[in-house]
Amino acid sequence: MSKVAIIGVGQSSFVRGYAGSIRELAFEAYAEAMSDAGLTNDQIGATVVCSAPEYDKQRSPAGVIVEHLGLNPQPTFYTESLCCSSTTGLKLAYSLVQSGLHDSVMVIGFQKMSEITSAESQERMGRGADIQWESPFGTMMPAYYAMFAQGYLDQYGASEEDLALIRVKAATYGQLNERAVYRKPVDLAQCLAADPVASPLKLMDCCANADGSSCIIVASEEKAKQWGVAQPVWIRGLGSASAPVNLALRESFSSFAAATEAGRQAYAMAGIGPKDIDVAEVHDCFTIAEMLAYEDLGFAPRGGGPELIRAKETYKEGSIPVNVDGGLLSKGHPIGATGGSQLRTIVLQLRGQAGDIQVKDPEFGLVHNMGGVGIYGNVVILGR
Amino acid sequence: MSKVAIIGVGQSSFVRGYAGSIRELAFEAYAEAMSDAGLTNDQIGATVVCSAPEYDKQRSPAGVIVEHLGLNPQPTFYTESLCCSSTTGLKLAYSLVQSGLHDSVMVIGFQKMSEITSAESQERMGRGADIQWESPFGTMMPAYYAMFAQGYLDQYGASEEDLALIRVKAATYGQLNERAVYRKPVDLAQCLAADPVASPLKLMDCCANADGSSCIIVASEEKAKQWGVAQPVWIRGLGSASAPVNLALRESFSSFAAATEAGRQAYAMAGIGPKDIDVAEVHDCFTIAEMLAYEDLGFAPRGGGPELIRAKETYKEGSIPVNVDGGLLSKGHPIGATGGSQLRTIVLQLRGQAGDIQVKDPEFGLVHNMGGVGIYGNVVILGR
Amino acid sequence: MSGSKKPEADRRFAKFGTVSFTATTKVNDFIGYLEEGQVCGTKCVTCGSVFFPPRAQCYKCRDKARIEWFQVQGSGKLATYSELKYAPTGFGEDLPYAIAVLDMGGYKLFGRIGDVPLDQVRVGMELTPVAHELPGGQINYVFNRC
Amino acid sequence: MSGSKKPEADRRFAKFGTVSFTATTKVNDFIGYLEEGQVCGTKCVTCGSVFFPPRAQCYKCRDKARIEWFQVQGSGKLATYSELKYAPTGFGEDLPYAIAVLDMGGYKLFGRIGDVPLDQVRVGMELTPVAHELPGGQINYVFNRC
Ligand SMILES: [Zn+2]
Ligand SMILES: [Zn+2]
Repeated sequence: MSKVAIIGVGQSSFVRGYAGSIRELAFEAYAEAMSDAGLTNDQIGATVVCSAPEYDKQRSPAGVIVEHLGLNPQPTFYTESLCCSSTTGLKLAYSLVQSGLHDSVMVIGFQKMSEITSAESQERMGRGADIQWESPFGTMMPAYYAMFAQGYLDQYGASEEDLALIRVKAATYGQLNERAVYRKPVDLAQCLAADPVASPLKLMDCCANADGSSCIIVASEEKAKQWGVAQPVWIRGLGSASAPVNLALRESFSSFAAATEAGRQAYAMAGIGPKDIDVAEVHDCFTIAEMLAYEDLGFAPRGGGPELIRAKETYKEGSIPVNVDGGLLSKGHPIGATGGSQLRTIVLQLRGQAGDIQVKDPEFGLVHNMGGVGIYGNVVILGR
Repeated sequence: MSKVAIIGVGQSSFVRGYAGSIRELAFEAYAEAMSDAGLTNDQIGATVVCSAPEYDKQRSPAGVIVEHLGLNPQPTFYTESLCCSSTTGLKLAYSLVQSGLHDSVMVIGFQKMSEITSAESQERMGRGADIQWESPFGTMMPAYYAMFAQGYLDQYGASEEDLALIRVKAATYGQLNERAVYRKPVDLAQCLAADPVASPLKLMDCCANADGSSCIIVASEEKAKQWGVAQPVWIRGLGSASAPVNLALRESFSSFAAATEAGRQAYAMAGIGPKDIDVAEVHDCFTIAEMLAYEDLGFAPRGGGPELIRAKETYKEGSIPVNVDGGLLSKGHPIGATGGSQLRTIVLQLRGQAGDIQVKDPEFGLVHNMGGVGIYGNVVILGR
Repeated sequence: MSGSKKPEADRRFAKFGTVSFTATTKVNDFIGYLEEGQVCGTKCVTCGSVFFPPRAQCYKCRDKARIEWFQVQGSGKLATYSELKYAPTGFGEDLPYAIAVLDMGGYKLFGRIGDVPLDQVRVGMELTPVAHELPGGQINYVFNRC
Repeated sequence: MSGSKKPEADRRFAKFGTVSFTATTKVNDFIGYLEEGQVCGTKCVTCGSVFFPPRAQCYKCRDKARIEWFQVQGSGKLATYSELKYAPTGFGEDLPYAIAVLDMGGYKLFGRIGDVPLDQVRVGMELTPVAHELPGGQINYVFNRC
């Protein structure tokens, strides 16, 4: 089977209240990725546009975005899987190339959460759960993740301090990331003293909303060579899985089955294991989410996550650096753009272009991106 | 290159005000397609869920639907391209199979337009255009298609009666379709005397909203054989294209560039031409849309569409039977389900299972499905 | 058990919860039973599957399914919970409250903690699901001490 | 031409049309010009592309783009139109009205018919785009007789 490469990456700054429209926001990531890849529009065979649509006034946003980017008449495929929309987009892009339908595909992720009012946003958040059987009880995203935090702490005797250590690490690297929305230092005492949001999670356990865009360009091996791409990064493993929306139908409240299954698939396709991963981006919308990822991905055994962060093994100098770009906790979480931002970080790492946060000579990198509260799970393994 | 088959098809009745939730509506098409294919859930590798999301209260509907259908932990890919979402889903399903990522993929299309109030629906319709540069002028879908009707009639000297003939044909066959929402006979006088909606289109030129679901199961050639599928229908050609949303950026108001380009791609992939098509389903959300399709697909030369319908060549006994299941004009148009319903009709025709509307011994069938006012165009060619 | 079904105009589900988001479903009888004080799930007699939340359709049996209602009885173990300090739109008056999952053995319920003071809630405690009337004619179920 | 730009709080686009659906854009100066009676598009000086509707970004030149405003002048030919008998929410008071596309040669405008009686509108007729004040401080442009 021939290989599929990532040949260009781009990302806007992640900000509060972007002063432009969604098409203008998408342009920022597009422009960077196109320059990175050294392409012109006629070399793009199709686009996959990714977002969570309820944050836009614009219906069917793919249309206005590809119009603005000059990407007509190429077909566009819009996809949504909540917070992991753009890694879902990557899998679709891979399949469109690997199937022979298109030589190259651009994955555009974006979210302008400030497009709607904060009250409208709150209302939509309530409808992210099962609207028939969960939302009527008054649910919200932090409380869902908090139920996994409660389940996890209870099962393994871990502490709120263990979760806080993850935020401290995120802030360590967020300070270095010029495109992050939150760049202040954060210490342990500050995390533990923060206002409660949904027990046991506090303000510092939660990432911020942000507006942002990301862009990833993939191409066939043949085109990557033909176009003289200097440092193609190869898609080595792809895994994705789903779990029931309603928590009443879940088996565990201390792990995500969809992440575990997606990881298993991605490792199998790549023919490697967790120990082969040199750098990872995991979905840390809340501190507990990163803790679960350590174990779901096999970086630590079940219950071993707290020891991993206490020993600083997921810092840049550790055995498995995780979210050394600051993670969603620092960067912010513009839903549709998030997965693409994670992919970009790993691509830059594998190319040796990650600057201050460059890990030493990585061969394999991993992206773990979740939609909803473990409803959708995507794991991507990239290699040089 | 190995082939990809459609091995199961299903559709709910298309109705006004479905008395159930979206997950229950989706179940109806799912159950029929699964029985048709003779499969159990463990044989489904992934799902593609298709709809226009602004008609639901439920965010990220794929999650609750696959939960209800028992299709966890398989991955699910949600896609939207307005009224052609489920043929976009078919192309993605083809690529997921052809790429080797999945052996079989289920495409579930649905729309429950009655989920929201009529006022809410109206408001959303206004946001289907370019919300920055078009919607503020007070746009709506019939008026957009009416602008193409005006452009077409003016360019070719065709008449409103020519358009009405298309509705009369639709009603001829809609009476035979037990799953159609509109089953009354319609004559020419009735069409011409109908209340104006947006000049030159009148009430009878427009399809009705409806709630409905569709389901298409695709599989690799290998699996289709291994599972003993009696009459696989093969995906022979796939074409898709986009056009600018804003009409200010279109070249023509008497054709759809995205449909023409999608048709060209599909014919090229299948290695056949318009004359080889034995039966077609085209996107007739308005009578003018079917007229444009005749020409965009090459069934008639430019300006030759009126002659085709006047001569009844698109009736069941004609040279190129089009929409002999009643089309959207009779069936109704549950946005996300529409393309899947068209595909089902062609699959039944190619299997010889189309009953009253069976055309004689068809070898190739075509589906033409458009999103928005020519924004997205998909053409699919199926063969025995 | 059985219940009346009015496909055209049955919007009973609009009564479910502090704020209801959807009204039309084939399991509206759930509300009928809840109003009689019963928290009910469904089972498929054909294959033995037990459904909570209740379903009117069975993906294992499809057109061969035979769906019946059953009453949730006895107590379960609290699997997890969270106490909210902020609430989504429309739920502000309910604060403070906790959402939770109760494990009944063969199935689980997603719902709210009822009469347990929030500082006494513990994972693993035994609770019982009971129908609970809300202001404005709304209704849900909560998990109370046995 | 140039215009002031206030990235943080510039919501001028909320004034565009009978009902505006989006307020934040990098081409808010369009509204400033419209209020001065000018219908303006943009062009990219680097590659010569002309944009109507106006754009602040050029996909051909990306970071090398140099965008300037220009005033739409003269008349164009009516490419197509439709008279609405029903209107979307918020536009009912405007009925009857017609939406239309005007072809200016190098570019087109999507907008509304202005001072032409609707029964006299014909494809191919010459019309001129002009700024048009609406009730409530809103503004758009319409196509008037030359
Ligand atoms: Zn059963
Ligand atoms: Zn330029």
